[in-house]
Amino acid sequence: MNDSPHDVSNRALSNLDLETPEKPYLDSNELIINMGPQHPATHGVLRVILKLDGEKVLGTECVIGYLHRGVEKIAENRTYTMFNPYVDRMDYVAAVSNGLGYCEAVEKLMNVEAPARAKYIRVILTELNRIASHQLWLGTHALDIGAMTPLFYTFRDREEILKIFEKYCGARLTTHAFRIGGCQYETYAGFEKEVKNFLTFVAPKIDEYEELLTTNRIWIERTKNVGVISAADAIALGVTGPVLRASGVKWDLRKAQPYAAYSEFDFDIPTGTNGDTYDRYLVRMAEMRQSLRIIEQAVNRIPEGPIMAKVPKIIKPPVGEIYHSIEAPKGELGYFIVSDGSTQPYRLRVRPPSFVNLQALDTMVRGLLVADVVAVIGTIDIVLGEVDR
Amino acid sequence: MIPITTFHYLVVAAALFVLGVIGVLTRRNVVIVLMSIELILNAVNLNLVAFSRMWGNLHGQVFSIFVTVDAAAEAAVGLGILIAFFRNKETINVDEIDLLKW
Amino acid sequence: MPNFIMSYLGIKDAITPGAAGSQFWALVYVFIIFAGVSVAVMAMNWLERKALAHFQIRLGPMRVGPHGLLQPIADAIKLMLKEDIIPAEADQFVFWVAPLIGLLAAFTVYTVIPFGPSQAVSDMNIGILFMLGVSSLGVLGIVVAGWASNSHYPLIGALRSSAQMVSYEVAMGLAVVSAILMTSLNATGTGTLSMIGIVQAQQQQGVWFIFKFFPLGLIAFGIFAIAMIAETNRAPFDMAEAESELTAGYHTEYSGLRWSLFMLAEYAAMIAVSSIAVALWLGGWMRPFPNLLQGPAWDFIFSLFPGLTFLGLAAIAVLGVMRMPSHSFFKIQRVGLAAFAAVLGFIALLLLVIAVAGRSADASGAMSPAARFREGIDYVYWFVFKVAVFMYLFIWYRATWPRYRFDQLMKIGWKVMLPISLVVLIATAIVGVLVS
Amino acid sequence: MNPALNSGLNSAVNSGMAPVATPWFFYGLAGLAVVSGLLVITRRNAVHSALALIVTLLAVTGLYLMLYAPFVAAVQIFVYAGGIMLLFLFVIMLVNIERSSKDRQFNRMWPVGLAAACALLALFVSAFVKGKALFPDRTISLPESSNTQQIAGMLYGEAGTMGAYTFAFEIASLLLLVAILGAVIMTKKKV
Repeated sequence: MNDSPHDVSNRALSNLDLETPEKPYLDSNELIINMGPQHPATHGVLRVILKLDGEKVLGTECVIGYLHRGVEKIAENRTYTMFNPYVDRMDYVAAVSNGLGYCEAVEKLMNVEAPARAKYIRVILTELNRIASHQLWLGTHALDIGAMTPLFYTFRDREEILKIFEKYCGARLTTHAFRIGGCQYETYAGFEKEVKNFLTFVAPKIDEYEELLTTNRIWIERTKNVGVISAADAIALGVTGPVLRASGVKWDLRKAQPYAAYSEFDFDIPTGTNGDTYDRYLVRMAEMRQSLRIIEQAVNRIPEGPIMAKVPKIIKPPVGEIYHSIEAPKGELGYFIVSDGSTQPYRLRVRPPSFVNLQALDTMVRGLLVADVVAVIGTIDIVLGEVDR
Repeated sequence: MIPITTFHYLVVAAALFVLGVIGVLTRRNVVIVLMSIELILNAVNLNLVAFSRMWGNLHGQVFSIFVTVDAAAEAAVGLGILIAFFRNKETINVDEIDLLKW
Repeated sequence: MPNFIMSYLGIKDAITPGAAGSQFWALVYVFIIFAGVSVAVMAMNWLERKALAHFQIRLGPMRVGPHGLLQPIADAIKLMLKEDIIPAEADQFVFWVAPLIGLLAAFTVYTVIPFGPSQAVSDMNIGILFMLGVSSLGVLGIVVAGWASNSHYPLIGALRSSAQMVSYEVAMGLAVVSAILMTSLNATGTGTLSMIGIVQAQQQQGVWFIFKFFPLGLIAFGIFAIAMIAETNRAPFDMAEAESELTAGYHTEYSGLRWSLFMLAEYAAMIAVSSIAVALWLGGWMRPFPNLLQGPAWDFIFSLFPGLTFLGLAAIAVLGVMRMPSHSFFKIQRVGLAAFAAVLGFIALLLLVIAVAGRSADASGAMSPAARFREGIDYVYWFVFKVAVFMYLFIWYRATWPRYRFDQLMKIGWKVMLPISLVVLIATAIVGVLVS
Repeated sequence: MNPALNSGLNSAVNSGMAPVATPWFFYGLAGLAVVSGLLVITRRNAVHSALALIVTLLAVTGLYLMLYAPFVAAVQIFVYAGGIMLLFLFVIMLVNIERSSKDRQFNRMWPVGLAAACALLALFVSAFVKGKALFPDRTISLPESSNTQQIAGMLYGEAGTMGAYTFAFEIASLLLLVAILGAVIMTKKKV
């Protein structure tokens, strides 16, 4: 089979031991199969090389980079302001979060602080975006496991969020909502009312998703004890976000290192116990409800005042370096910026949650079946734009 | 047109039987040898059913059902042996199965 | 002239053309059924897309014809015109022949499906065995297709499919046997394997087998209803073509006409297994409550149902016409839908006329041709209606449930369904002995 | 075999019943069976052989139907074509046949085997030629409609009595059980 196009044995792949001579495939022999980059369940262009024994997964190897655009390198040749829209293109389903992290990082570097009103707007939009991201995750994850219908329900409701974004800043997906030092736009007339309407609209919808899935026997069988990762393993692998919290670690940067206005709100950190796919599902569903709580508080208490801090037209942060991270929907999104005092970053490094969480894939799927690989890829909630940058 | 008699069926059965015997005696591939055995058993079945019709009782048909049961058992065990063998020797050729141990 | 026609009609008065040795009528029936099934598959294709869309708060096909009514035709044309790609590494001949195996198996089954006591191609006395056996041949097409593609995903799909079929056939067969056992609980004490005989046994015993020995019949039916989803590779048991895992399973490498043959076979097989379920447990062609609501009056009321169904469909179409936007852009669609409604209404009218005409002959006692015709329509209508309910359920399952994992599927087959079906079989036998 | 059944059979000597199938059907089916039987033993690729064998089995099924043995025909489709052949295909897919189909197809002793088979054929021919009188040119049509019931009577017995083959039937089921166990144990990786 050496001349077959599926042969990958010429690649030096570390943990798969692909160098062993190919044997005819009986159950004692391994089957090497390429999942992706063109595959319906790899959420874009992830390529997973699976080493199978029958249908049992003996090992995986992720091949990434099909969507690499050199975002970090681009940052070195753009001014701080010019680079701001680029971060939206990383995790494009949670563009607002990306923008928040970047703006706050640069603000920290420049030692300015956004005004209170801007912070509240940021929180509202970011939490809305978290709900949108989780909704998209839920739809695609359920689709991967074979439930087609939730996808359309979640997309219907995500649409309302995107409408709010569109009204606020004119864009739906890659919003570029925030600026360094605050927000560019004041909220439009009726913003608060619409957000409140959305809150009352979406709360029963989340119940609706849960009705479809949470007690569904097949859903439980497909997700319980699938892709289990222990708290220790998760921490060792640097996993963050809902995946970590589902393993029972109560770690949320919104509480641990409050940024924006998060210290002023009252919300819980939902955690799981088993660290399996079902717990991750429950954690994310609970997170959507917590986000609603945060938004409600923020909308009710939103202060009046300016929305932009005093920031010079040409941003020239002092020499130094900064690491700032926020709790993006998928986990810890960190920006490490080295400034040499010029208008452009000397070096900018992103710590994308998807990329780090993807490391856990191998740990999670070893010994499971092919169908579980799909479920686990879905449950990690990766966005390839962010993995590859 | 001559009517079809028992004899006609016997000729067909004999032809299938001989084909099966040729397959068993000459082919190397175990799977095909097993399939040839199925051919032989089918030829026997055809004979039994034809005789059953000739004598007007059902003993032949009942017997052919027993033969079918036997064929199923034979296929299961034969293919089981084949898989076990293939796992150890990685060959499915009859003439390479010439050791009594592995 | 009418006598000439009647002489043909008379042949299949009480017996199927196949059993009567009437090759002409058998052929006519084969053509009718072949055309009917093909049309049913197309309708099913449209219905699945529309119903699934409405489950999922979408509209589904709306552009090709009013409410996408011509979509299946457009799809068929598209698929036929597509290039028929055979991968270079594939086994050409086997790749070519595989879809035909599945199609042949799916369509052969229809020779014994009893649409009525004489409305079947043939009345084999091994009907149900024949049906199960031939429908199990369909998996050969899938397996061979997966192998011939010479690619990993199809191969895994084929292996899954064959293992799945083998395991679910066991439970399915045992459930069927328990229904066959029930047929022997009549005066003569001999059961039957003939599909028509099984329905007639239900008629004689005055009960659909789903309600016989409650809950034994119901459990056996439930097992069959689950196994038949697995047999036809439908959600939530669509392991063999699990889209998110195996891209498209065994037909990953297929395209164009050959792929559409697989689809045709799949839908035809769905209708076929639903027919088995209807014939074995749901009283086949019998209308509801044939014993309780007896008499010419009830007969007449129930004979109006086919006409009323079409009338209802016509009304829905008319409603669609009225709800359509009045913009001139929709003019063609409006006219088309109105014409469709008119056709449906005409059919409804025809059926109602037949129902009324058939009734008038009832009084004399002898069956007039119109009465006979009306009766035939009733049989076919109720059979098709019950099958259609199953078809809708197939869509509903697909919209509602996630997909099982392969090992869970096998576990359910062997560890849950098989023991239950064995227990039901034994219990049915014991109860049957005790009763008789 | 109980006498009542026997007399019932003998009274049903074929007379006047229109043959459903013509001799052409027989020749067609027989030709199909033999030709695809030939393909079974000559094809290089085991999957092709298996497909040819399926055709043979279906053709033989047709012959059974012509012999008024519908139950045997159904068993043939159900067990052989649906079950055993699926098993064969399954195994062929598991063992990699890419290599074996490029190998030599016949063993070194093939002339001997062929000669033996030819001898067998000669034996058959001589038996048929000399003993043609043994096969009287008669066909007794069995009542097709009660075929299944009668086979059931012979296998299970009727009305409380043991059938002629009840014991053998139970033994056969035991044989199947042993075969299943044997196959499972042999194919298990670790016993």
